[in-house]
Amino acid sequence: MRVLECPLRLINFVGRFSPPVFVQTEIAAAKRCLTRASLLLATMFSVAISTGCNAGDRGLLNSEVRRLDPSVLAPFPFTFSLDRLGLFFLVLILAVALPVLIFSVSYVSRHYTPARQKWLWALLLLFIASMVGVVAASSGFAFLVAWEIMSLTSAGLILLEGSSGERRHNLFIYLLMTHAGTAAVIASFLVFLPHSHTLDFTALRAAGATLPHGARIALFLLAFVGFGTKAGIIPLHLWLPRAHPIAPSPVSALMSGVMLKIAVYGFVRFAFDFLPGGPAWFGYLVLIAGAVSGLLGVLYALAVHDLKRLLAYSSIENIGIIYMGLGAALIFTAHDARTWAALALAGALVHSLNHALFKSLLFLGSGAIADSTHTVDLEKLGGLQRRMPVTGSVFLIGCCSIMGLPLFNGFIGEWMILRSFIGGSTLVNTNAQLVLPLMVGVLALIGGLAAACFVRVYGVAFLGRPRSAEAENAHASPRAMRVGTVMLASACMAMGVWPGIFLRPIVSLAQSLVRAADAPPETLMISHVIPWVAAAFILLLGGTALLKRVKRQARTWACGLPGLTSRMQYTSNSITKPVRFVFARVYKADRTLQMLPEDRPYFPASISYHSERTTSYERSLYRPFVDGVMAAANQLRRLQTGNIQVYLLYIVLTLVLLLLYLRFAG
Amino acid sequence: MKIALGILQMVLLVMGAPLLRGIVGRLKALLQRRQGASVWRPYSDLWKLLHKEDLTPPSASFVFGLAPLLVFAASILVTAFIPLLADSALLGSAGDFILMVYLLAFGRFFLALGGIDGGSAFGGMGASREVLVSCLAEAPLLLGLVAVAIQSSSVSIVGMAGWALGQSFFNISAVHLLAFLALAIVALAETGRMPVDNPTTHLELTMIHEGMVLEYSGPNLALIEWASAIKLSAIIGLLIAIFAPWGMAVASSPAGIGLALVVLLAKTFAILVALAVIESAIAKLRMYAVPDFLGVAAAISTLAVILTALMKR
Amino acid sequence: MILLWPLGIAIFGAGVLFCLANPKAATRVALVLGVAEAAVLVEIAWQVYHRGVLTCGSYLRADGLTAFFLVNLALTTSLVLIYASGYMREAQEDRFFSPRWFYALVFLFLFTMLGVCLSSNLGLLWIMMEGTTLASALLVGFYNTEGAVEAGWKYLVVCTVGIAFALFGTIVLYLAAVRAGINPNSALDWAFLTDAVSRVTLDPHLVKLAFVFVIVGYGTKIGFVPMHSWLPDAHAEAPAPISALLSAVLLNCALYAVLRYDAIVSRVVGPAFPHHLLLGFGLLSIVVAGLLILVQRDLKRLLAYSSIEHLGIAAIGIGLGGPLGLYGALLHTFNHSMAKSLLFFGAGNVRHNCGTVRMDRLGGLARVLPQTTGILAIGGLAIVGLPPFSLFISEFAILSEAFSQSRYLVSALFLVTLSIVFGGFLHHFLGMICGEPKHVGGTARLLPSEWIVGGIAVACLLLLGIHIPHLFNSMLQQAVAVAR
Amino acid sequence: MGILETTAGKVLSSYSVFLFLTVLAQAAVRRFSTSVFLFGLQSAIIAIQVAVIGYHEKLVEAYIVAALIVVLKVLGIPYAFFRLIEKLHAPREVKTSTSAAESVFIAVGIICLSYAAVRSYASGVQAPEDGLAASVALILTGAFLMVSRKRALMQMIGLLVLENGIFLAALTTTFGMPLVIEIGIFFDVLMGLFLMGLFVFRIRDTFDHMDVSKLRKLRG
Repeated sequence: MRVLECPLRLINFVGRFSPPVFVQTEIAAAKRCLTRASLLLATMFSVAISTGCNAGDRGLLNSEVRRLDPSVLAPFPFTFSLDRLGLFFLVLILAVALPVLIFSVSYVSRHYTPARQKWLWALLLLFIASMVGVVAASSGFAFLVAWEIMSLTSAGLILLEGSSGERRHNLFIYLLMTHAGTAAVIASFLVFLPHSHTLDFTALRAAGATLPHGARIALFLLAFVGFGTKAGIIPLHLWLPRAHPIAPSPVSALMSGVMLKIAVYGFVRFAFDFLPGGPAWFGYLVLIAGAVSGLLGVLYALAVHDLKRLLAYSSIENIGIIYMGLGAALIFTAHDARTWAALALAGALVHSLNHALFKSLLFLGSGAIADSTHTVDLEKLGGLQRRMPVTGSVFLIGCCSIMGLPLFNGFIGEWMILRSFIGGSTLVNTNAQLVLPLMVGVLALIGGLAAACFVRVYGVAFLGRPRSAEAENAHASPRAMRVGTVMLASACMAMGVWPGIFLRPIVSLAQSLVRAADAPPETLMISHVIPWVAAAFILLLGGTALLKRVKRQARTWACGLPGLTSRMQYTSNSITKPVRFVFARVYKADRTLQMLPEDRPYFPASISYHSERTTSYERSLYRPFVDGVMAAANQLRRLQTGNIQVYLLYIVLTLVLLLLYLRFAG
Repeated sequence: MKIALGILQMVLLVMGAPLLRGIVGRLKALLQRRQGASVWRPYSDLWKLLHKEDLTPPSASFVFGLAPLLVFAASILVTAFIPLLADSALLGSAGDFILMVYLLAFGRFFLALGGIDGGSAFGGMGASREVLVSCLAEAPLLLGLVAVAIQSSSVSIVGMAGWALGQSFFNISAVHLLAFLALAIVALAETGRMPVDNPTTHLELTMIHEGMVLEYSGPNLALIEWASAIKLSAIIGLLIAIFAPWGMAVASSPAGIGLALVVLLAKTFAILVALAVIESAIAKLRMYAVPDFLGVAAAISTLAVILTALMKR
Repeated sequence: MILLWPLGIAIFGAGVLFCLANPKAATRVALVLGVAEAAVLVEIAWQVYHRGVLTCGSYLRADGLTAFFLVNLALTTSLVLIYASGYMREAQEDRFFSPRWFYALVFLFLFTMLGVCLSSNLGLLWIMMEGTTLASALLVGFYNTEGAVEAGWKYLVVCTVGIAFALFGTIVLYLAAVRAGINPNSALDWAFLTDAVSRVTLDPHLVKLAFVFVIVGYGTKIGFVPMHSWLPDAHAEAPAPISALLSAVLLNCALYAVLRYDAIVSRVVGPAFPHHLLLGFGLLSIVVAGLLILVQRDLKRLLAYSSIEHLGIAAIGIGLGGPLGLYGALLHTFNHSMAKSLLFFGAGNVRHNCGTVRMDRLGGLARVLPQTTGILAIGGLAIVGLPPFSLFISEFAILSEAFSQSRYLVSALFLVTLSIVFGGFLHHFLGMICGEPKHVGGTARLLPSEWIVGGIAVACLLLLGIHIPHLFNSMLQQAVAVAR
Repeated sequence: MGILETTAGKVLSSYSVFLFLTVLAQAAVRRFSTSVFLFGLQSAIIAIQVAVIGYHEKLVEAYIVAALIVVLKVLGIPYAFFRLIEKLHAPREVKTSTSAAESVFIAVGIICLSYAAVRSYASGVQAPEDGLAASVALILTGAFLMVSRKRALMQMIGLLVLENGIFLAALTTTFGMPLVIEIGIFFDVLMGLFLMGLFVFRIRDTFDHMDVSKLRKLRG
């Protein structure tokens, strides 16, 4: 126990002052402050990891770790404290923030003017501080303040990248939808008020247990919509593929990797911590939403050839997988199968940690590509592996992880969620027994499509011949960028090969959240089998590599014809064309074919083909609402006619109406 | 003792793989009234290729060289999960069939990357078709295995085999029948056999597996060919283990193992005859008809899973 | 006796400034008098904080609620005078457009607003309210343009008709009081009335009728929706300091008058009736103003509609009535006056440098006017109620009150409107601030006066957003206690 | 002394009839000067009413107020209006948005409405019913005049009629408010009129027409 005491005290000390310390660092936001910030982050990260990992089994952290209570400052209770769930997500934030900061040391200095650099550093550190604030908040007010500042600073960072017309429109949609989501989150906090009278988490937790049924349903739906908007669940995802690509790469890495997880943190805090029991249909709602988001997210990722938009869509897919895990956990708690619930929830948490790692790795990789080839359009890349060896191999590790291949960290989360789905069959004569096993098929299909998507991404971007001049003379990325990405890649590999190191604390966290008595047996089993598989794999690789071979270079086979050009290679769209043909109904692309000149169709001077895929949500779900509001606004505008006689008539009419109201209803 | 048995089973599958291919080739030849090559021809091919030189295209990166090694290693690891002679396997544990399926995916992913790295159109074409087949095959494969797992209420392949061993041949459950059909269809797609892909062709329009390996030569090509042969034998072993394990040695005495070996060879030969007949009878499907073919497998496996829930009620 | 001082300074200032022809001298004298005025008002507030109630003769009275509004008045007026000193620097001598006229009318306007806050007699309160309309009518029509004259005329006529109905309401209340046996001389003294109504039973019908006329009358001055039509024209055409004064202080005084009546009426017929009316007008105001904000093309009209919306929020706070609701409402009036004056100063600067406030003709302000963009951005973030600023605190308080009374329709409408307004402001401000500059004007720096004013307003917004000082908090609690 | 009492009673009961006549006339009138004259007549009737009540209730302030009304509203304001018309060369006729017949019908409707309204409140108020009805009628007519008339000057007349109505209501129900308040209200009304006159001049200068309904530049 002794050995644990000193890191714990350090984490308390640092936990107590982390938000204000961040605030200080961001004010003096010159480059020299970065070393202090990353140093601080490094210490916090190592300490948090150490306490996180070996604190698991002894239940050390089940009590409130530390209460920072500057509520004398603000009019409403404004307290911070770090319990186990908070600590897990703090580890997640820091695990991603540290490499991103190191990556952006060279990325920022190469891409922005000094003035913007100062702003970018200030906002970046404030962005991280606000996320730490959200995770560490232990009163509704503190949570909401940190939540809004998180959205604001991320918008500020996007604005720093540039503010032309198209970007402004995307930023506008991002901020508007985030604000609407936050309104739902505020409402979900305040619905507690009649029962808990204060917004402190302990009071909320107590009130949550005794909430009347109606309030419980309203609360859950508000939390689902509020946090779903921020997490990017399908009907509410509109902002995600618009906002992430236009942010600077390190920022989009943080947004995609970590900010989405903060939304997951919020939802877990509400669904499992504040509202312990709930009807089964809560779980089905979350499960279906997750499945739909997963499927459509990856299908849209297949259709896009801008790398950063593609990664944004694949974030929606992974959030869908996480929500499927959470849905299964909710169903199990509803049927009181607590052990399976612990497994599903642990799977979801593991997958969110892994997704944070490999998604930020991929975004940093795309940042490195953008840095050296000034474009992220897959059609223009190719052959980058030979020109950017480190970034290439790191990107390969990222792609393997996101597809959930066994020796990489994506597999662990998916395996646990699949295992919990199979466990669903033990809930005899409930419809969960039927639905959950079928979800195995959906998750497998999502995995397969993700594989299709990322074979194309890595194959087209890094292998084969360069498809454009920029790709031709791409150069290796500078040292700091490489270090950042290698750190993340090694983390992915380590967790993939040796899952035991981080599984135990997460499983015990999940147990404490769903109040399960004993830990699910399988998780420890998987963490024993995979190291053996990895060992066998390396052994086999070593053995076959020893084959003596004579190497010779020869021109690629082009059916005997000379001059194989790079245009003869498959492009990113053509590789996924068969898959998109199978799922054609999802895309509803509207194609326009134009032959010039019109009057002589058979002797066209030029043919232009353009296909535009607007997701149907925008047309069928958002457009009518927005048009309705604007129509109402224009109608109201006509009321302000400018004629004074009409204004006087308004006053007299109001008076008459009120008198009638007084006369008959008063 | 278990480890020794496990290793024996792996050696059997790995070394026996080219032989199976030889037998299928010979059977197809006989069905088509041809002489056909000798059964040991694949071994000599491998031996020849291992001594040829390795050609790498100029644009290739290290992935081109690494891919065959990874594919070969993945295939060998797949065999570690399959109980042949007794209901125990080297790495048999709970939930290992998910691991096995994803290892298969691992092999396919790197094969596709190797193909694209060649830098020619054929590699891309092979990769795009492989991607289509694999992403549609993965769901029915997992669903089929899950149906069997639920029915036999155990989550490891060894457990499933043990359960099936206990059942008598004649009251086999409907779930098992449907799962077998689904897995058979997926096995054809997975190993690249006739209706989905013609293993012996070099016609650009039709080849999937061949398209990806067009650029390889020498030891790399040998490893890839061997790996696909191992995949074929592993999947046949899996089908036998789950759906027809009778004859596996229950007590691990040498005599029992010997008898189990003989029964295994008989069952494998029967499956190879069936495979040869299918390959000679059916023509290759058009590329955009493959999704419907795999759709049938998906429908059957979903039905199997639904049945497990209904029958348990 | 001290209550006479502020009125004296104001009327004396108006007279002196009217005679000062030289603009420079007028500006300096105005500044000095403004500071003196502010000091006296703070002194009054300090004394009320300690002694509870101050009275002077039978017509002037100041209690906790008055003190809070006086502090708001003092702070905003000094901000406006400082800003006006910079704004009026190159005003040429014109029949109506000269610093002499400007400052004289401002001090007259100040005198009438002080009269409203300090008067203890409802009749005198009405006279002073009518005085505010008259004093500010000329100020609204200050520029001699077509729009200014039209806005001035509409402002004068609509407000006078509205106020006339308020007079009728006062008379009906007076009638009810006299009929219930209260001595006619003190029948209009609201202090006497508030505690007399518990002893004597007034006729509920008449009191309800009175409140209806009063809320329509003074509602016109507050700008509740059906009666709001004069407000956008007046604020858009008036010079920036005047629209800041109108928006930040005049609307609050009208709300103060309604608060006084609400206290009396809710003691007679119970709080349900007045609070339902206030809630109804509040909701109507935020919804209609929120929607109209989306389609505005002129920055100052946009800010005017935002004033209507924020006064609607304050009305909702009062309509909800709980301790937190009233606390939020009063805090909201203070925060709103700070944020709105900051935004109007920014708008004034934009009009001065770019010559227009039409948002579709403005673009790329970030490059052309970096400091003004700073002011507009901070003001914009504050006015839509985002956390680091104090409007978030007051809106959060009002929302908590709504939820703890489990009035879900009110809170749902409130939250939806907040989002719509956020979208409107975001769209307009992004259009103005980002993108390529449409004006080739040089990068004008802010005047020292504008720096001071901006600094004070931002400091208030941030300070109250993060931590409400104990003194301010207890003064607010005192005001809430009085208003309940 | 009986005659004085009877005449006071007679006046008290009959003045509202005269007021109704002025309301009808005001609605029907087409020339601006007659409209001003009618306003003067109304104020005179109210002044007499105040004087009679003063005599009836033995209130000294009533006489001061009556004198004030006579000086201001019967003589002062009409004289100011006539001077204003000459200086502004304003067109004499009254432009309205409702024809003469419609206006009269509306005026009759207003009178009936005011009686109905008063009856519903009569129970609470012991004041003579027709007095209160007259004041409500005057208020509604004032509002109607302002809404329907297009000229700025006519709107001022409408406002004055409205003020008269409110003042009459105060008078009939509570025999007048404290003197200071009465004088304050008078002063405000006067200042309001003065400012409106000022604005009429400025409208004349900038728009060189008096038609208020054309002032529609500020919209939306």
